[in-house]
Amino acid sequence: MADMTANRESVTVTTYRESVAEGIAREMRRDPTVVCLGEDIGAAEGVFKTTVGLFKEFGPRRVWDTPISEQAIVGAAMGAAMTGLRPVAEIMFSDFLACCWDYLANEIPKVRYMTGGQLSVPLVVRTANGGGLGFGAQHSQAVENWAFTVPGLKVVAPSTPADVVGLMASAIRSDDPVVFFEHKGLFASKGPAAPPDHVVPLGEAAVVRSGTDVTLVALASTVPVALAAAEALAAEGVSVEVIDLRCLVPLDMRTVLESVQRTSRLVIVEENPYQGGWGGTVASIVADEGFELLDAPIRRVAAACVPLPFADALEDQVIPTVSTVTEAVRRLAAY
Amino acid sequence: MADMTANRESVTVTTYRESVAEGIAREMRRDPTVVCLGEDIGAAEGVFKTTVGLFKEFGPRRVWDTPISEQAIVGAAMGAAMTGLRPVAEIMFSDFLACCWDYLANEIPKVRYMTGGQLSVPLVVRTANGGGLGFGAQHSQAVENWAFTVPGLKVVAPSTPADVVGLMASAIRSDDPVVFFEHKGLFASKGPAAPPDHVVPLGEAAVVRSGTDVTLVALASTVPVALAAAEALAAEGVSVEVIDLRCLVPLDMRTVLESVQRTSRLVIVEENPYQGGWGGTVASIVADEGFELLDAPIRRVAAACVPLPFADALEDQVIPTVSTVTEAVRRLAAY
Amino acid sequence: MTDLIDLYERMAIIRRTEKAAQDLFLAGLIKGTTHLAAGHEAVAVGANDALRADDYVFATYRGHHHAIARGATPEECLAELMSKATGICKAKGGSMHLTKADANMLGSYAIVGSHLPMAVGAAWSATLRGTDQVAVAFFGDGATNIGAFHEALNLAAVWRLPVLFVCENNLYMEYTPIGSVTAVANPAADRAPAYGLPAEVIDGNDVLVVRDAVARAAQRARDGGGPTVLEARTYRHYGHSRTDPAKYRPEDEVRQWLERDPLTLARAKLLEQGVPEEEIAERDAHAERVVAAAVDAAKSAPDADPREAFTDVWADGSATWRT
Amino acid sequence: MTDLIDLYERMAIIRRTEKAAQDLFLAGLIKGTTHLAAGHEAVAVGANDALRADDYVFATYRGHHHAIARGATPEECLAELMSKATGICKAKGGSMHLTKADANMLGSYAIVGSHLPMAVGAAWSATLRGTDQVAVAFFGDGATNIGAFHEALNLAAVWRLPVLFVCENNLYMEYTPIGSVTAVANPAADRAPAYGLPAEVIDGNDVLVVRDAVARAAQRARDGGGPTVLEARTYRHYGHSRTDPAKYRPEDEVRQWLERDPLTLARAKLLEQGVPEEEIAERDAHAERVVAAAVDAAKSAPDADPREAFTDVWADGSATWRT
Ligand SMILES: Cc1ncc(C[n+]2csc(CCOP(=O)(O)OP(=O)(O)O)c2C)c(N)n1
Ligand SMILES: Cc1ncc(C[n+]2csc(CCOP(=O)(O)OP(=O)(O)O)c2C)c(N)n1
Ligand SMILES: [Mg+2]
Ligand SMILES: [Mg+2]
Repeated sequence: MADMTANRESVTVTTYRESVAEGIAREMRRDPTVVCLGEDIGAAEGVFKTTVGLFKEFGPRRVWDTPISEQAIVGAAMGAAMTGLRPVAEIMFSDFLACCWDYLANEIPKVRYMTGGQLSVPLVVRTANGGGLGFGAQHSQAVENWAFTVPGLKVVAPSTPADVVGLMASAIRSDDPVVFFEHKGLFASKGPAAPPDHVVPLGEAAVVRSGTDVTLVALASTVPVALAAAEALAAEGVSVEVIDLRCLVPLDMRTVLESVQRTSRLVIVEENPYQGGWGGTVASIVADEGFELLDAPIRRVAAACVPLPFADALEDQVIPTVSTVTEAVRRLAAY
Repeated sequence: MADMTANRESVTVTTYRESVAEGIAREMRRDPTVVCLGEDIGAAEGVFKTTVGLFKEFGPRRVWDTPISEQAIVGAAMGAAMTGLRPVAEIMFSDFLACCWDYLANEIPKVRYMTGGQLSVPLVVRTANGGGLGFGAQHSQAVENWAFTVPGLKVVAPSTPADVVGLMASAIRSDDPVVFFEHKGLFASKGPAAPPDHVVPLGEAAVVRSGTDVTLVALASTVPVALAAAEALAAEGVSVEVIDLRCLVPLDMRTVLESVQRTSRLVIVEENPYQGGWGGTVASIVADEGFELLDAPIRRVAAACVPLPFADALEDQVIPTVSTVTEAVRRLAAY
Repeated sequence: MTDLIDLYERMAIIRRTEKAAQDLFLAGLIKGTTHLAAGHEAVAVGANDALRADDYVFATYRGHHHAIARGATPEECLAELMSKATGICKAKGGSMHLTKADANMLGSYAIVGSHLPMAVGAAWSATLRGTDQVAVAFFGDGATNIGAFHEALNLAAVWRLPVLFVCENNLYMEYTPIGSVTAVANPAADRAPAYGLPAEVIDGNDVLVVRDAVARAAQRARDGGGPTVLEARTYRHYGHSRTDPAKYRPEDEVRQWLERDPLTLARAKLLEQGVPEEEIAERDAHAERVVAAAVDAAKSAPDADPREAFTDVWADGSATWRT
Repeated sequence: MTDLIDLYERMAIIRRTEKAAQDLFLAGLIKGTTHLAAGHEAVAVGANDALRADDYVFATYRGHHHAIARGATPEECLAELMSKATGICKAKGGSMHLTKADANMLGSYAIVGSHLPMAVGAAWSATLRGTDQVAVAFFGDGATNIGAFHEALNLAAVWRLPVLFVCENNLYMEYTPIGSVTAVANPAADRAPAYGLPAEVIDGNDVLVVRDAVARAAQRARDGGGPTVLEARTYRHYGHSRTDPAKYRPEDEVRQWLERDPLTLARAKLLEQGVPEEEIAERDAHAERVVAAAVDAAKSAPDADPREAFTDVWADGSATWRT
């Protein structure tokens, strides 16, 4: 009973990548109306191998390979969602959301509202998001903010394998449309596997490290960056609380504001360019509702406002790193 | 000489709508490489009558009617811009930018960068933006924020007839791509006509009313709303400074910060939904760089986070009005 | 199969609803915009009569006729246009988004072409659920030049889905003749071979012709024969939208098409069939009464409740996006 | 018109550049991804030989062959892939975006189909400027199912522009056989009639066949005859990208296509023409030397300057977005 080591070892470790397929598979097992569609997701098991095993287990009536037709993929998913299915559509790289943006911006999020509640669109659009892999300007963007500008979409961006499974469960079960951002840079990362029936509700941020001096708000790929920075700063005597937002919509501002109440200092870490980033919205809410809690300026560490360059050495200049985050927090703690 | 009345009368008054066509025509006259394309812009002179006279004056080799093919319109404009023309492409309603979003998000703003500076794309994409006319969820959005999330686009949104002409001149002459938002709700509004050779540089905000108590930052349709609120508040003894940003990129934060230095209080008025709005970015910069200037929370008066409803009575609930802005400023002034 | 006289009556009701909408718009009682379908009635009524109640219909911003053909009442449609609480979409949609989900009329979409992939998805869903429902997308000639058209037809063909693509070719995209912006003469039908699909150009003003063509295509779809493209030639009686006087259309063309008014054609056939004039007149009078009553009811209905602005974003009815 | 032996040499240089890229990738000297065009050389080299220096070329992420055919050196291409300061795009583009603007090779685009409308625009621009330049878009079979393809072909046809749509049909979109996701047998050529355009399916591995077909199409375009669709059947020798072993392709198919390697075909024709083996071998050796030197030069070139991350956003060279 007291053998902690044994207990610790019994926690299975898995990858973020495998958790995507696992999360989808669990829902496909429990609900026959869940179907998948996308480019090369079937026999080929996905270019990122995030649909491994699905075609084999569920066959061609549940897992559909499509042409290169992003509008047809998401548009068909919408039509299917209105008529009794729960489609999970893959858009291979999140940059390609631009090729079916009409569905994400104008159709899916609005149809319930503009029909006075007559129609529901319970679907998930999953997509590989973000940079850090040297894929260049058109295959590396963190585009959660495109979705964040559009009321009516739930926006999910997990940072750990277990959260991938737990949030996928909530996303697929949701009667609201969900855009599910899987981070390319995290696919190979490891963590404890999700327990059976693991469900993480949409809209609940996680305090992934407690601290008292500065609150660090992060999302997806910036969570491990923030945690590494926090670790480095702990050695310097700066106590950093790290919040993993997990979702942009619903946005869990309560957790952020409660943390700022404790720390009085806020740094937001975004992978996306500073201009138009979600951190602006978070900052503006804190600068309004949390103004009196603040003892220092709010800082945003975001990507430079440039397209993403190919070369690693250049990409590193653009996207926040552990050292830029550490430095920003250090300076703010000293304010 | 001292007859001010006569002077005042000699200022020609024109509409925002007419100024669009006037602004384009002036540039077409001075530069033969400026060409227009879009749906129903030629003989029909545009569904908003913003291209009146162009087809007649410049003929079918300069003003081109297109099929309903937003991708082809903007994509062709891009190809033409790379090869010696200065195309001015119309996307009829800004909501339809979603149908060619790949070009605005992934192609046009990135091609110079990703080719190491080999290619230039001097084009303007003009579009009728915004709500207030009862056009419903798919024809009423203020979508500047979509463009604002993408580095590499200049983003212009004028509020007066003279600015339309002056900013159009800069936009068309710019060697950088510009998205030019013409506000549907302002088309019928009137103001002094632009003088000859009127050019307003991109990225210079205008202080359109001076004040000492509160800074009100506005854009396009929210500028007259802000001015009306300022007028109402003046009667109550609250002195409001109103800044018309005119552009989101380049973003003139210097003017905003200088104003906040004087007033110590900031309210931002956006037509778009609160989530993901440009006001978040403005607020976050002020909450960082202008933190010590602030004597009160930063407030954003933005649209509710819902799709736009059809009925006027509902739309009025969603979009900021003079009374909601007045109330927000009044409360902040009393903070 | 419904008697022609009943189809006639339905068309007459749509026609009068459109006339009422125009009058109410000009009287300032309808805000925003309208895209009237007067002239297109035979497409909606003929097609609907060939479909089953459980089939799916998707329409455009010019969709009043499809909503009414599927069973929406003129009253709930006009109430919607007049921003009334009793509007079919609670006055949140307006003219461009009439929807009657409980009759499987799954919406009117105002981004040209956007609903074609949706119809493909509904057909896919029907197949996966093992029903033999079909899905129908109605769209304009102008929609054939947008990317979504291409993607939808290819996917539907590859997956051999039970979906009908019905083009209402009224010769114009807004103010521009479709021929001047389209590379082929029949914008929908001439594209069908690019997807290996069968196509037919039909008289969209003859309600029986439309019904027959749709019935055949629907049967083929139910039998697993895949999609069909139908191009129904028709003409709108009003301008493109609102107060457009449609001056860009040659007088001769307008005259010729008005002579082929779907109601006129149906009436002629009825007389041919020996239906007495009085019976037709009675149907016209009935349509008149229905729509007059609808106008009255819509006028006296309560205005939309401003609080409705903040409902129906999410499945739980709320609009809450943050804590 | 260039001698076949010279075309052969160009193809040989491309082939070896691709081989070098693969080796460098496997050695960890190239980051990100690559999409090699080995097997497609005849399309690029044949087409380029039929075009003028002032014509415009647009390519995809699988575009090394087009860059080199247009005059980019293997060295500047490999340097780009290796993140070197001497890279053709200053290491800001990478493999997917090779561009040689001063040779009117106006870029490689990584969003499938996106460059087709751009080529239409370049052709439109040529017409408006009164030149007789043509624009060519090269794209894959998979690109024929995306909306931009449809919009581009229709607009080009309606405006009768001097643009060539050249499909490199290598039978696969990534890992999926094109036939399983496309409604017609020849994904590009069978769609041309939907735009009233002429089309031809050609042997994309025979450099002379490609040259002839492109020459004819370019001449028609210059003469005001409008666009042409060419579908060049070819095959890629490597997997889709990076380390894809392309296991999804039947062995037999691979073998048959490797026998039809464009270099093998050209070599056979040269021998037929009486060109001595030694001369061909000398060309091979030359190609070998050029690419080996390119690899060496690229390897020893300075790394990309991190400060370059903040240039080339705006025309003034800066990245300044706010005051
Ligand atoms: C993507 C998109 N582009 C442009 C428009 C503006 N628009 C609305 S209706 C219309 C013409 C449509 O013509 P057609 O498809 O023939 O239908 P019709 O109106 O004739 O019934 C246009 C261009 C739109 N709603 N959506
Ligand atoms: C819009 C878009 N969707 C998907 C992709 C991912 N993708 C890259 S290449 C490719 C296959 C393209 O096949 P094809 O057009 O035949 O060209 P090939 O790679 O065979 O040369 C896909 C699906 C993309 N880059 N862009
Ligand atoms: Mg039409
Ligand atoms: Mg291919």
